[in-house]
Amino acid sequence: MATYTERQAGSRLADFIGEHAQVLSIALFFVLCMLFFGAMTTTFLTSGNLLNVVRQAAPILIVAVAMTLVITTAGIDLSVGSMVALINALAAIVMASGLDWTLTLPLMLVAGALIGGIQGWFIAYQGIPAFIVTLAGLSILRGFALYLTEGYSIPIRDAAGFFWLGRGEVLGFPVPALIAILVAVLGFVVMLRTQYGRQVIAVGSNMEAARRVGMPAKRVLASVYVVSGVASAVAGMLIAARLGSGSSNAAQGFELQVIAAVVLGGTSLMGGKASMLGTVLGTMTIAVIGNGLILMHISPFFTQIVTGTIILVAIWMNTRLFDRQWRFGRRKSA
Amino acid sequence: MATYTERQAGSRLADFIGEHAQVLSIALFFVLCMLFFGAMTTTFLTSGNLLNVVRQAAPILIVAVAMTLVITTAGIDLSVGSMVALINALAAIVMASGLDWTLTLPLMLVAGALIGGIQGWFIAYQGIPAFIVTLAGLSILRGFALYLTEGYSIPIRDAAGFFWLGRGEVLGFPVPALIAILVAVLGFVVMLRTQYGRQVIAVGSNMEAARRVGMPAKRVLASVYVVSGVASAVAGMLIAARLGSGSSNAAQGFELQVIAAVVLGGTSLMGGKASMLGTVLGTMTIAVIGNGLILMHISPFFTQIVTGTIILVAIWMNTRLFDRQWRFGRRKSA
Amino acid sequence: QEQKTVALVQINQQALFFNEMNRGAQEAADKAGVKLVIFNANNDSAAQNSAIETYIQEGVDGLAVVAIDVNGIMPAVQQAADAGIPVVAIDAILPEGPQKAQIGVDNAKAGADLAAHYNETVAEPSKLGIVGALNSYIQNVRKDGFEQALDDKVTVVGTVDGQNIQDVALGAAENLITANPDLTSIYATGEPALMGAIAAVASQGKQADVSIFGWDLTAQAIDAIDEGYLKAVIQQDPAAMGAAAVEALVTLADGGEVDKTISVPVTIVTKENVDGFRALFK
Amino acid sequence: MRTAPSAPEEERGASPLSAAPILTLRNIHKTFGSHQALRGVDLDIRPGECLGLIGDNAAGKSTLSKVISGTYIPDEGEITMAGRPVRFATPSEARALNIEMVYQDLALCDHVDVVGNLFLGRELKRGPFLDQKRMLAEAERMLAALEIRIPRLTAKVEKLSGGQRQAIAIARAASFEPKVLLMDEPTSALAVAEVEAVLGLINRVKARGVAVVLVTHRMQDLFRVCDRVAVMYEGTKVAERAIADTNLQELVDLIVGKGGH
Amino acid sequence: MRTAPSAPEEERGASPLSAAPILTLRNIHKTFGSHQALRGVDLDIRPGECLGLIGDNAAGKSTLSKVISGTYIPDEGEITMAGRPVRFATPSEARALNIEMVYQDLALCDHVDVVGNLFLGRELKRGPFLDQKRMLAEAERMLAALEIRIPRLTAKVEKLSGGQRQAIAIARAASFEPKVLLMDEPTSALAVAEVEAVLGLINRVKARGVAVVLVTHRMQDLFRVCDRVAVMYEGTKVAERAIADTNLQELVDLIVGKGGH
Ligand SMILES: Nc1ncnc2c1ncn2[C@@H]1O[C@H](COP(=O)(O)OP(=O)(O)OP(=O)(O)O)[C@@H](O)[C@H]1O
Ligand SMILES: Nc1ncnc2c1ncn2[C@@H]1O[C@H](COP(=O)(O)OP(=O)(O)OP(=O)(O)O)[C@@H](O)[C@H]1O
Ligand SMILES: [Mg+2]
Ligand SMILES: [Mg+2]
Repeated sequence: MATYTERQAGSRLADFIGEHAQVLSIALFFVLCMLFFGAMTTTFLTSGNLLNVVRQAAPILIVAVAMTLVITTAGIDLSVGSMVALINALAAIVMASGLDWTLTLPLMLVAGALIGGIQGWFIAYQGIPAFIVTLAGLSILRGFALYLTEGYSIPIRDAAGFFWLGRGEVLGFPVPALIAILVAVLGFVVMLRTQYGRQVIAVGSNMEAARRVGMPAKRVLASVYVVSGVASAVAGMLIAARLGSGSSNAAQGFELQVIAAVVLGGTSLMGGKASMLGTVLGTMTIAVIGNGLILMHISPFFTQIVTGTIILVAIWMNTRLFDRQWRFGRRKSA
Repeated sequence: MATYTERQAGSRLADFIGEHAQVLSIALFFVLCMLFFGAMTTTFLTSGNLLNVVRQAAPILIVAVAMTLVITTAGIDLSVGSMVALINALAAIVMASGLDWTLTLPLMLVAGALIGGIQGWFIAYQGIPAFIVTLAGLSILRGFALYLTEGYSIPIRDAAGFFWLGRGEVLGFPVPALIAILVAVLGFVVMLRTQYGRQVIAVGSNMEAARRVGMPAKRVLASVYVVSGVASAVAGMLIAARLGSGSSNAAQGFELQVIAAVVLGGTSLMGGKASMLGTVLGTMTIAVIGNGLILMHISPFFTQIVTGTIILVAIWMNTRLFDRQWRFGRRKSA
Repeated sequence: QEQKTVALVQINQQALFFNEMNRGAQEAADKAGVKLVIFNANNDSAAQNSAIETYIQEGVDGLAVVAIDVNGIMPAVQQAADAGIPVVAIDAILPEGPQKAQIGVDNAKAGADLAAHYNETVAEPSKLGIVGALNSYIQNVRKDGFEQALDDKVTVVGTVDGQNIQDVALGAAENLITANPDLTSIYATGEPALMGAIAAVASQGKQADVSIFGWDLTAQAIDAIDEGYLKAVIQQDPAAMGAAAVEALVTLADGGEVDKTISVPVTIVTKENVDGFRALFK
Repeated sequence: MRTAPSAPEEERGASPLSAAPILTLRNIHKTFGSHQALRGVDLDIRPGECLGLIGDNAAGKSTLSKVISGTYIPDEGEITMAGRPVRFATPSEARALNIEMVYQDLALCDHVDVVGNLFLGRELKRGPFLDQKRMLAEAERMLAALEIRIPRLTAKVEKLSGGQRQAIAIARAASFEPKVLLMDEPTSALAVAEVEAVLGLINRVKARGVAVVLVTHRMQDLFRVCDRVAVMYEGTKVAERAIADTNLQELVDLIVGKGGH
Repeated sequence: MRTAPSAPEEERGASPLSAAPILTLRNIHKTFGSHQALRGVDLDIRPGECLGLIGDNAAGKSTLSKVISGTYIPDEGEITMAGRPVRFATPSEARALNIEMVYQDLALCDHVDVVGNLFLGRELKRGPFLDQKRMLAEAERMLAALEIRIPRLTAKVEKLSGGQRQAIAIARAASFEPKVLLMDEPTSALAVAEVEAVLGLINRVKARGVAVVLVTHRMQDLFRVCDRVAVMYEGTKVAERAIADTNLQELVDLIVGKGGH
């Protein structure tokens, strides 16, 4: 009876799969989507089309990377779409009034940081729920954009360098996609390898514990909204550069797309759990679905239905197929 | 040194204020808004205008009561706006095809319950985050509404009883407002006085604890989405009755208004903390602001900005003025 | 020989106007024996550009666009032109560019025409409120065109934003009416705004005091004309626009030429001529 | 503390008649991901008897008790209750068979008041409504037995001290006529007098024929209330002793695997 | 358990020289809403000494320790550190002065792994990046002293057993050269061997001149490590005893207010 044996060490594979279930699942789903659309249409897998997809996904991806930080702190930023629209309009107005684009660019980034900072201040230092602050932001920022443009779209002229940001190519690869990849890599490194990333996770996991161990919890919390403000500014300018105009109508429903991409990637809305790689895959999945459905000539009455259903199925797969207690390796010792 | 004295019992006033801080604060804000608009415009406090406000607020209030349950379980229902549009369109189509309104009414309620139930099933039994399920629902349901109406707005004719629901009056009081008040009272009683309300709070506070004490936690979780489905159906029909038509573009952005109202009333997005009275006051505050700004002839380009700002200020007041550790009554015993 | 494909990039499908346009385009496509694909951008301007880029990759034979952002669409139009795909614009007027034709209504002018009708029919001094959709470029043009052509016995008391959503427009219109008890008329710049205005006047029992002018017929609008408080509605012919666009694209794809501007006339529908439109909304 | 005398028989409550087990567990396995929390555990639980469950940290004591209370579903193994095989898919099924548990993490709803937590899942009703007056009165009675001071029973439990919270969890499990009462370190946060009260409570319910399983690290308590002790080590049960046949030192040695068996 | 012998002096670590207090608290008040958690407490904490803080549940022990660690800001009262008045607005200010605390609720980040929790707020860096290799190595060293078995240091702490989690919180507070070490019921979830290890740890840090405050309900432990004991009752300090001058029974009586003082 009294035989003292130690537990066997767990299978590394099981641990690995258990910890990366969400990313594996969305990766699988992404590959399935690619194969499906590749098989159904001849255009989908052409390099022209694929480059198109990454160019189109770039603004979403950039904001999604920042949103991953925000959601990791158990927050949310509903104002990103309005912020994109405001910066988009503002950039066009500023350039129309004669400021050079090289100056406009940093100015807009500062504006984004500032607006994000104000929202972050309310959330972190005044303790108002992020949902509400950014919901108010959604309304206020779009309102400002509307007010500035009076509903008209403002053309951007004679700014070849600026347009290059939205439409140019480097060795055949679209510039916005390059910027997005850069941002994603940066996000990945920051989240996994730096103290700041660790602080963001700690604040999202247990704000009070983070405070007690001496982390600048409120500062960290506020900072993620600055990051998302800056990211929205970048996205807003990329869209302006791509469309060659600024309009208060830009990026309608953008916030929901971004959040869907992040959650699809496995970042938890409850905070503390982030997956940058998942965010990238989630964003690309949504972009691929949008593109694929157009190529398949689905009736536009159905696209909303189909898109919603596919996202639901993807998440469902996430939860059902992988996120359970798999048992691997050795059978019972009997 | 060793004097054993008991702590004095705390002041009841302090306990009361501490526990109802949020409701008191939003009540105060509501009164301030009323006084302000009353002073600034002559029309605002006329009975005609006030009845107008309650009539307009009725659909939001009905859904907000249900949303209070949903948010109390730490969930969210983003699909209510699309659901309102779908039911709105469906009701018109069904009536246009000849079904009597007395049959249409229960049919729509069942449809709402069913759709809510499907979403609830995904959330409770499949463990998919409510945000994602209802975000997919938002897209899918609006898609169905579009598909069914093909963009036409479908007139409702010859259904005097149905129109009475949206436009009628009882002793000079609008019928939709009466329905909304009824729903709010019901919500209040259910939440505070019944076992179901207790279960909703428990599930939102600690789902695992609720499960362990033998509550049907998943069933309760799913049920709140059924409730919000039914409430959306009621709201959808009230809107159809008011407009005399059904259209897929009804209730855009409705979900955000509803959620803002609920959170403004003090229900916590983290779950476990509900305030029905707060929800009613929050809804009315938002309705009053919308009405008052128009009466004050604020430029429409400003309304979004002003509305957002006011909501932010209201919540800020909520958090700063009341939600802190007030000390009342006796000074220290020195 | 392979069947030709033409694409129509649409704004949204929540208004009858766009769906009628789609229907007209589809009928014309069927008649011409070409395949028509339609993209619904759901009010997202960037999505329109993405769709055009995708269609370019696919190599469609012609593109028709109803632009959300008239300036923003131009890079995509340019790209299509560079790829040798003919583009025609419907409704929203694009700036100078490589598009082959502009099809539709001059919204500013039609707004002005309605204002002229207003000036004529409403003799005594009047107080006018506007129910608009500030997020719609086209409706802003209609609003400005109308306002500028009003004569000075009309006082514009204010504009409210219906956000292109019926129930929002209804609430806004109701508030407009209560805010201005002496309001005599309402101008609604689009279909949801008009629906909201009609329901608001009905629910406030103001049929006798307030008369409505607006855009886009619906069944309710015809009822309101019959009841007398809806005075005049600009009825466009979106189906004809869609059809004209497809026909132009087919001509262009076959190497033909089309006019730079193809205008589709509007009708101001009043009690006198409403009978001709009843059949549309049965 | 080196040698504590085993308390005299009468203080431990009724002496156990070697009754038939009310619950038997055979070959229970539970694996989390790659971690084998339980690796084949057999256990008998008898009515009117208190079984001590001890073991090093992470030995699997909590996991085993949660298997019994239906919180975890075992991967393998059989549970029989009064001779009939049972399988709990949810804790409510176990609770329906009068198996109650005090969880190590307490399982309280922070936003619900003290009364509400005591009656969680078993609310008293009058017609369709909650009978809050009666619940309040009963709650006072339930807590009185535990000598705990809670000034306001309508306060949310969120803000209570660690010991107060634990007392609420104990009162909840003990008050509804359990047949099997599982207590996972119920006294860890309690002060001396309160611990005494809980031990007294255990002896009282034992006398009523309840089967008690007590998980604890406080060795001296075992000798006050337990009749048998089972020792766990790395997911297995390595020893079982009648309390009369053992002493503190032997138990301590058994826990760390120094006992020469 | 009725009478435990007070352990011999040398086992308790270095005997306290009546050094000047490193921390003094005077007339500390703290009220939550309408509830007076602390009603004027004076306390001296001396380097190289272990002060036991005992009292009934809800007496205010945790609240008092949190005041010292900067987690709560007192409503009234003064704190001086090494003679200079201090006022902690946040825990980080206290931590900067080398005041460390083991919280009763542990204050761990569930989603962060064991290593990450040990270095929370004090991450080791190499250039701009986290030095995960060095942290892992250090973490093993930190935990070794506590005799706790944690199979995988890169596992999230969420799923660990109660005792494992507590050990992590202790290791975190003790490892960074504290001058004042506050421990709020650090051994409540630990098994026998681990408790011994913690007591050993306390004696070691005391010998290095650290001031230790130990909140506990395990009376017998007091006699193993403490030099003085302060007794709290309903938000006040009612007694203070040198450990040599008291015994277990007196302390128990003091806690519940039966001591005839
Ligand atoms: N839900 C879970 N997921 C993964 N691992 C778990 C889970 N619950 C427990 N474990 C692991 O199973 C082992 C046994 O844990 P358990 O909580 O049963 O220990 P215990 O004997 O109660 O310890 P303690 O005395 O510290 O409370 C531990 O190694 C723990 O990490
Ligand atoms: N954040 C808070 N808000 C309101 N009341 C609180 C708060 N923290 C503690 N209290 C109250 O203050 C009193 C003292 O609590 P404290 O946690 O200090 O007790 P304790 O002596 O540590 O008890 P235990 O031994 O049970 O841990 C309790 O009555 C508790 O309800
Ligand atoms: Mg345990
Ligand atoms: Mg405590």
